[in-house]
Amino acid sequence: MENKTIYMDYNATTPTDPRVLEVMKDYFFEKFGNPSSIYEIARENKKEIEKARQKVAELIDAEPEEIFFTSGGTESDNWAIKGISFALKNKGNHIITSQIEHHAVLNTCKFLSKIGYEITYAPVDKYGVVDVDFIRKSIKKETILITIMHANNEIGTIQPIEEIAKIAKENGIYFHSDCVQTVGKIPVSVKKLGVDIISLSAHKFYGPKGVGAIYIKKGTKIETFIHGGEQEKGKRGGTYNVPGIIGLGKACEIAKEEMEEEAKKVKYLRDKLEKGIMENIPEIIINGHPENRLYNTLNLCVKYVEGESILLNLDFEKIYASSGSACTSGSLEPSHVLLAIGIPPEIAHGSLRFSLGKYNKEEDVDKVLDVLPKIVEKLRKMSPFWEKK
Amino acid sequence: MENKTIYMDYNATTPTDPRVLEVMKDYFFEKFGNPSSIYEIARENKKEIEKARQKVAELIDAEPEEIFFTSGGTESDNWAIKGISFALKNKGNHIITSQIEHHAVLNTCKFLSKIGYEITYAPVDKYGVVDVDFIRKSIKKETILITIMHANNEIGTIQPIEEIAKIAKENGIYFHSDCVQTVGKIPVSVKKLGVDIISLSAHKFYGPKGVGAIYIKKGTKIETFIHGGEQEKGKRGGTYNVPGIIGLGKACEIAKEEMEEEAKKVKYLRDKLEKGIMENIPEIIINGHPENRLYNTLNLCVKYVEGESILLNLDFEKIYASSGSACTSGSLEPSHVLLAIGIPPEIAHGSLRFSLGKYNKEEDVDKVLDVLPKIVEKLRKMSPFWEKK
Amino acid sequence: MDYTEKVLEYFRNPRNMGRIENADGIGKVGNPVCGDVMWIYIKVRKNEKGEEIIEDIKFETFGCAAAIATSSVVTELAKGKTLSEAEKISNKDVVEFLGGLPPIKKHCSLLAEEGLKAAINDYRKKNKK
Amino acid sequence: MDYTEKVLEYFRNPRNMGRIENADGIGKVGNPVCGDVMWIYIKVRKNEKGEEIIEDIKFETFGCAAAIATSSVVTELAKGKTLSEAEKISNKDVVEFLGGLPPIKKHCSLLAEEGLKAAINDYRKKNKK
Ligand SMILES: Cc1ncc(COP(=O)(O)O)c(C=O)c1O
Ligand SMILES: Cc1ncc(COP(=O)(O)O)c(C=O)c1O
Ligand code: FES
Ligand code: FES
Repeated sequence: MENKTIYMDYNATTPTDPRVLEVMKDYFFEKFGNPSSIYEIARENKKEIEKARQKVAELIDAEPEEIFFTSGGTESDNWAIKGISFALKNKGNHIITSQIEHHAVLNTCKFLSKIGYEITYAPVDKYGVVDVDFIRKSIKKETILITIMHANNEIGTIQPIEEIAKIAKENGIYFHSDCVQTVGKIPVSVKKLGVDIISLSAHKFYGPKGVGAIYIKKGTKIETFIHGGEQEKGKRGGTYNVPGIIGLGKACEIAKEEMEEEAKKVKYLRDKLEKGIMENIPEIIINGHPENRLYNTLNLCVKYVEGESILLNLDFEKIYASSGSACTSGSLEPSHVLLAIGIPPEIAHGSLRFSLGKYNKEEDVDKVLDVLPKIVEKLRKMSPFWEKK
Repeated sequence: MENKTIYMDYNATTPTDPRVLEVMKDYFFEKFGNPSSIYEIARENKKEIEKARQKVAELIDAEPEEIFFTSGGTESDNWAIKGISFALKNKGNHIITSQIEHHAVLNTCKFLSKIGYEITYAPVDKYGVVDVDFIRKSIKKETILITIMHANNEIGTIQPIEEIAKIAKENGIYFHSDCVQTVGKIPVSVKKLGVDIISLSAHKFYGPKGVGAIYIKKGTKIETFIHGGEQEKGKRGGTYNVPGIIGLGKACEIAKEEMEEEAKKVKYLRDKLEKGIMENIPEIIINGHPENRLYNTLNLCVKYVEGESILLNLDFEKIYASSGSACTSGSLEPSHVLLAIGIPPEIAHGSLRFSLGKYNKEEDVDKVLDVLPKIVEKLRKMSPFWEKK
Repeated sequence: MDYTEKVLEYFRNPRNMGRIENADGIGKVGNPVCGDVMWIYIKVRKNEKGEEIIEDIKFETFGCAAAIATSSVVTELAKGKTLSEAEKISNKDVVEFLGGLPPIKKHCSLLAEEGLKAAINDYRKKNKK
Repeated sequence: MDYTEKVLEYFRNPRNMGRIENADGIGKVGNPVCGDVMWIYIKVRKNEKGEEIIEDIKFETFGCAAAIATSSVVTELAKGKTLSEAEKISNKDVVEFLGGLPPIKKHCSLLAEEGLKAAINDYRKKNKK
C-alpha cells in the first residue's frame, strides 16, 4: 500500500500479505511446472498444492479431499449453485436463497430462472438477518438447494447458518453458504455449521486475487462447472494456478494463527470509528446487526447526501472506503441489501462502508474522524434537503 | 527453472518470463486495490487493466472491447461453448467439433450432450488435420456452433481455420477456435481467421498461470458463464485478478515483439532434435503434420515400449518431457489424439512429446540426443515384443 | 468512474452553490429515490435593451460528483445570459465544458439542463402577463 | 504419479530381467492394447525333499514403471520358493514390498501375480502326469 493512504475497504479486497507473496514468488520461474505432469519438478509442485489443500481444510475444519481450488469466490458460488442444479435436475428445480446475497449468487440464480428453475428469495429483517421461518415454509418437494451467505459483504450481518443448515438437512436438501466474507476473518467450521458446500476467496483475507476454493462435503452430488482435464480428480479442469494456490495455502495458515489477535485489534478500531462518527455527525443510520456483525465492518447512511460524493471527497484525502459492494459501484442503483433491510432509496443513496483490516492503525481512524464530519457538512450545505427538513 | 534441468514440456506450461513477474509484483501490495472501486488506487489499477486489454487485443488483431479476462484457457473454452449453447438454445442444439480437441472442449461437449445437446465429432486424417468436408456435410438447421482448435497441443498440427470459419459464416453458424496453443507462439489474427470467439491462456506463452482471455466478436450472442458483479461489463463476474491480468498484458507485449525471432531459434532446435532422434533410434513414428505443425512440437511413438517408462528415465536425467497432454497423464488411456490419427493403441502407449521453448539451448538438444537412445534400448531389451518381431 | 480533472475541480470547488432567498424562479428536478435532485434558483432583471437576463443563479444538489459539477457549470454558463440564450444551453454544452463525462453519468448533465429550463419556466409562469 | 523410492529403485535397476531359453513354464498376461504386457519365464527343479522349486525366473515387460517394478519384485519373491509357496504370492505382497503403489497403478501389481501363476500353470500343464 502506498504511504499515507488510508485503506478501509478490506471487504472489497485486501493487500496480499508480503509473507504470502514471498512463498509464491519462486513458483513463477525457478520452480515452475505443471503439477499434472509426472516429472520431478511437477511432483514437487503437486506436493505443495496438496499442502495448500491441507491448510485450507484445516482452516475450515474439513478434509483435504473435500477442498477444490477455483479462480475465486464468484466461480465457487457459480459452481455450487449450477453444479447442484444440473446434478439434481431430475429431482427438482426449486432453489431458496435470500434477498441480500452477493451478485455472484443472485445473478447465478437469475440465469437459472431463465432456463427453467424457480427461485425463492427469502426476506431479511431490519438488521439483515434472514427470515428462517420463511425459508422453512418455502420448502417444497421440488426444492433442491438452499443457499444463504454466512456474512453479508455490505453490512456485515452474520446469518444463523447452523439453524438453516439443520432445516435443510431435515428436509434432505443441499445447503450452500457463501463464506467469502467470513473464512479467514472469523472461525468457520463446516462441521459445526452443518453445511454441504461453502465458497471462499483468497483475496479477502490477504491472499492473492484470482484464486479461491470450494468445500464440497464427501458424497455430495454435484456436476462439474469448469469441464476440462483430469485436475482436481476431474472435477475442475484447468492447469493449476500453482503460485496462487500456494499463496492461498499460506494465507490460510496465517489466518489460522493470527486471526484471533487481529480480530481484537480491528474490532477496537472499528468500534472507535463507529462511536466517533455517531458522536460527531448528526442524522447517521448504522446498518447491520448490532452484535452479530463482522467486527471489521461499519456501514452507515449519511442522510441528505449522496454516497459517491462523500467517497470522492474522502478520496481527495487519500481515504479509501466504498459505498457498498465494489461490484455494483459501476451501477447507479442503490444497494439491494440496504433496500432489503428497509432503508428508503433516497437514504440508501447516502450509504458508506468502512471495512477495516490488519494494516489499519489508530491514526487512520483519527484521521477519518477528523475529516468526515467536515465533508458531510460541506455536502449537506449543498443539498436541497438539509436545512429545510 | 532449476539449474541443469532440461525442460521440454512448454506445451503443458511455460515458466513466467521474469520481465512479466517484474511488472506484476507491485500489484500484490503497494498498488493493490479493487479496480471496480472508485477511489484513486482503484482507478489506477483499472487503467492498467485496460492497458493489458489493449495489449491482448493488439496481439490477436481485435478491438479491446472484444477481450474479456478469464481464469485460463479451460474457462474460456467452457464459456465459449456453453455460452453459445445457452444463448441459442431456442435456435438449435447441435454442435460440431473434432475428435482431437482438448479435454476442456471435449468434456464441455460431453456435459452438454447430457443435457440435451447433440455433438458431432469430426474425424481427422493421419496428420491430424480435420476433415473439412465432413464438417460441411454435418451442418444442419439445428447447428449453432462449430468449435475447432487452432493447433493441437499434443501433435502440433495446425488446422485450416480460415476455411472452416468461412463455412460457418456461410451457414450463419458461430465459430469458436481454441487458440490456447497458438496465441503467443505464432501470429494469430482473429480478422484473418474469420472467427467469432477464441480462447487463449497466459501460462502457455510465458505469462502467469490462472489467467487467460476470451475474444468475443462484437455482436455475438453469448450467455455469461461466470455470473456475478458488474466486472467486464457484467459479462464475467469476480474481482479482477489484477497482477495476473497485468502479467498477461506484458506477456502479450513481449510475444508481439519477440515471437518471430524466438520461433526461428526454437524451430532450429526442434528440427535438430527430430533429425537426431530419427537417425539414432530405429522404429520411431513422428506424429503430426510434416509442415503445418507448431514449430516447437515433436510428438513421436517409440515402438515396443511404454511412454511413462521413457519419461521416468528421462526424469532421472533431469529431462522433462511428456507423454501427451498434461491433463491426461493421471489417466491410463492412450491419447485420444493419437488414436484419432490412426495409431494403434499398443503403439500409442509409447508416445512421447517434446515441446520446446525460448529457454532451451542447443546443449539441451544434444543431451537428449545422447541419453534417449540408451533409454530406449534399455527398455526395449525389457520388452517381450522387441527382439521377437 | 473516470472523471476528468475539470469535473473533479468543479466538484471540489463548486461555483454558485447555495440558495437565493426570494428567487424569481426555482427549478426543481430529479427524484430522491433515484439519487438525483437538483434545485436551481434564478434572479432575473431587465438589461438596457429590455431583455430579461439572469442576474444571479445558484443551485442545491443532492447527487453524485457529476451532478454537482454539472450544476455548477450550468449556473456559470447561464449567469449574465438572456433567458432566451440561457434556454439554449444544452447538456451537451455542459459536458463539453467539463471535457466529457463517463457514459453512465451522462444523465446527470441532462438534469442540469432540465433544472435551468425549469427555473426559467417557473419565472415565466410567475411573470405571465 | 507418486512412486515410492523403492518402486523407482526397482524400475531403475530391475532384477531378473530377460528371457530363459528353454523355460519350463511361460506365463503371458496382459494386453498390448491396454499398454500392459508381462511375460514370466520359470525354470523348475526338484529339491532333496522332492518338492518342485523355482530355480530361475525372469520377466519381460511392456508397461509402465509400476509394471516393471512389480515384475521384478514378483520374480525376486518367487525365486527359490516351491511352486505351492509361489502360488500364494499375491499382488498385495508385491505392493507391500514396494511400500505402496498409487491407486491408479494397483492393477499393475495384479498383472505380476497373474503372470507368475500363469507361468506355474503352464509348467504344470506341460508336466501333467
Ligand atoms: C489446446 C488447449 N486448450 C485448452 C487448454 C487449457 O488451458 P488452461 O490450462 O489455461 O486452462 C490447454 C492447456 O492445458 C490446451 O493445450
Ligand atoms: C459475499 C461475497 N461473495 C462472493 C464474492 C466474490 O468473490 P470473488 O471476488 O473472489 O470472485 C464476494 C466479493 O467480491 C463477496 O463479498
Ligand atoms: S446524479 Fe445520477 S448518478 Fe449523477
Ligand atoms: S502396466 Fe498398466 S499402468 Fe502400469
